[in-house]
Amino acid sequence: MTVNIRVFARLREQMGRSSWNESVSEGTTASQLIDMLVHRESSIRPFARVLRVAINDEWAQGDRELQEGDDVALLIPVSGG
Amino acid sequence: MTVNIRVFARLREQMGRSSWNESVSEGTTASQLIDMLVHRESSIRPFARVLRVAINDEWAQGDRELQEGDDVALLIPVSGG
Amino acid sequence: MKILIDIQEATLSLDTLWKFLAESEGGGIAIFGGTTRRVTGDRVTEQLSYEAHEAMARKEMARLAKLAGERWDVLRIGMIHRTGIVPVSEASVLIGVASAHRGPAFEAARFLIDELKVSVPVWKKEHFADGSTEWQGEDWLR
Amino acid sequence: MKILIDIQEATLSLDTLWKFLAESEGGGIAIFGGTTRRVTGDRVTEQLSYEAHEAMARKEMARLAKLAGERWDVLRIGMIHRTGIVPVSEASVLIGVASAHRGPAFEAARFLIDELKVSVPVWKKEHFADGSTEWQGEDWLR
Repeated sequence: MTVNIRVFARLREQMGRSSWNESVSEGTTASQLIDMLVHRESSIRPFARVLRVAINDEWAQGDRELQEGDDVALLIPVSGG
Repeated sequence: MTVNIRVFARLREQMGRSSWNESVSEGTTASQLIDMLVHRESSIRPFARVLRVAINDEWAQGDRELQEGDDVALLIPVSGG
Repeated sequence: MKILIDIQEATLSLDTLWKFLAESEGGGIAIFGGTTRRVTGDRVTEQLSYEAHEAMARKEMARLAKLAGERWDVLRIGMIHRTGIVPVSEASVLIGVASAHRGPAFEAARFLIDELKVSVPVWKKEHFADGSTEWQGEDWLR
Repeated sequence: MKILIDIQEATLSLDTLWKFLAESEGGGIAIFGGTTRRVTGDRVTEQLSYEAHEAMARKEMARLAKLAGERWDVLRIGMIHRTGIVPVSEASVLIGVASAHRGPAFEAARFLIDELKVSVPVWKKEHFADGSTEWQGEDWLR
């Protein structure tokens, strides 16, 4: 199945893109997706320790199973305000 | 010597005036002035317990000795804001 | 630290206060506005009116602002109190504090409105919808 | 309780926020504005820029406002965050709370800005006077 990944701010600059589709197998969790991406994309490795995930515009836990069409935001600690 | 007395808000309405001159003898304190006024003016008797004094635009203690020309404000608890 | 103090009959300008505070080029601004409340308990208010010992109120607000400036690391403090009629939802008082960081701004603003209500010589009169009026803050009379 | 949430590139209007809050006809309004600070330590800032996960930021701000409404007795809450360039002394965020009394207004406003800085997906980039730029809040990288 396919999910859409989005990145912002420093992560977006670091990766050189802001969103893309990713094919994942049924039952993949948010944590497994992060591990896969960190393994593949060297540009986000410095952020591995602090990456969090939001699914469909809400914070999500690592054990959350992804669904077809999910909008998955890969987020580093926020600094707004 | 002479001091000027001023009252505000409810006290002003109660007394029917906002300022007047008062002759006091040398060495009179703020407390003595209040006692004298409370004794003489029945309209302010209900407020006797809570009356405070400001002299020349600053809060003053009861033992403060009045000076010729002092501006003495007779104040009930404030309720602004 | 810079201080802006005023007592005025005109509508309070939030914009003027904000501009004064923002000129500090700090990181945070906390503002408190005391506004005329429509309903208190089961009574409906039409408007409030305020009377001040003006010269003393200015002096006392300046004293409080200086005190806050000694206790907190703040850049600018503004305190403006309105006198005369203040209709429902309009501000009778505006307190503003600019600081490099939000903590001191919040704390100083809270301190200033708390202290203002204790020591600044201003009195409030309720004008109720039923036509009656009542000076406020007179729990001490009961 | 009524809630006003927005993310916008335009200058934040304190006046619009105030009007929304004052319509509650309560007794107190607390507002916090986060503004672009000129000097931090020994570095001089020219401007900040903000980037947001917009849809999520709106949802997250609304969640925080509801949470504050459950914890404090407040009438209205407004939260507006700006994105894009924010020059020195202008506001990147405005938080406002209207309540019958000042205590809950102050406490909820403080809660909301504290929580916003932890959970609302917005990121800040410093643009220094020397031409360099730096994403903020990255202590975790060191």
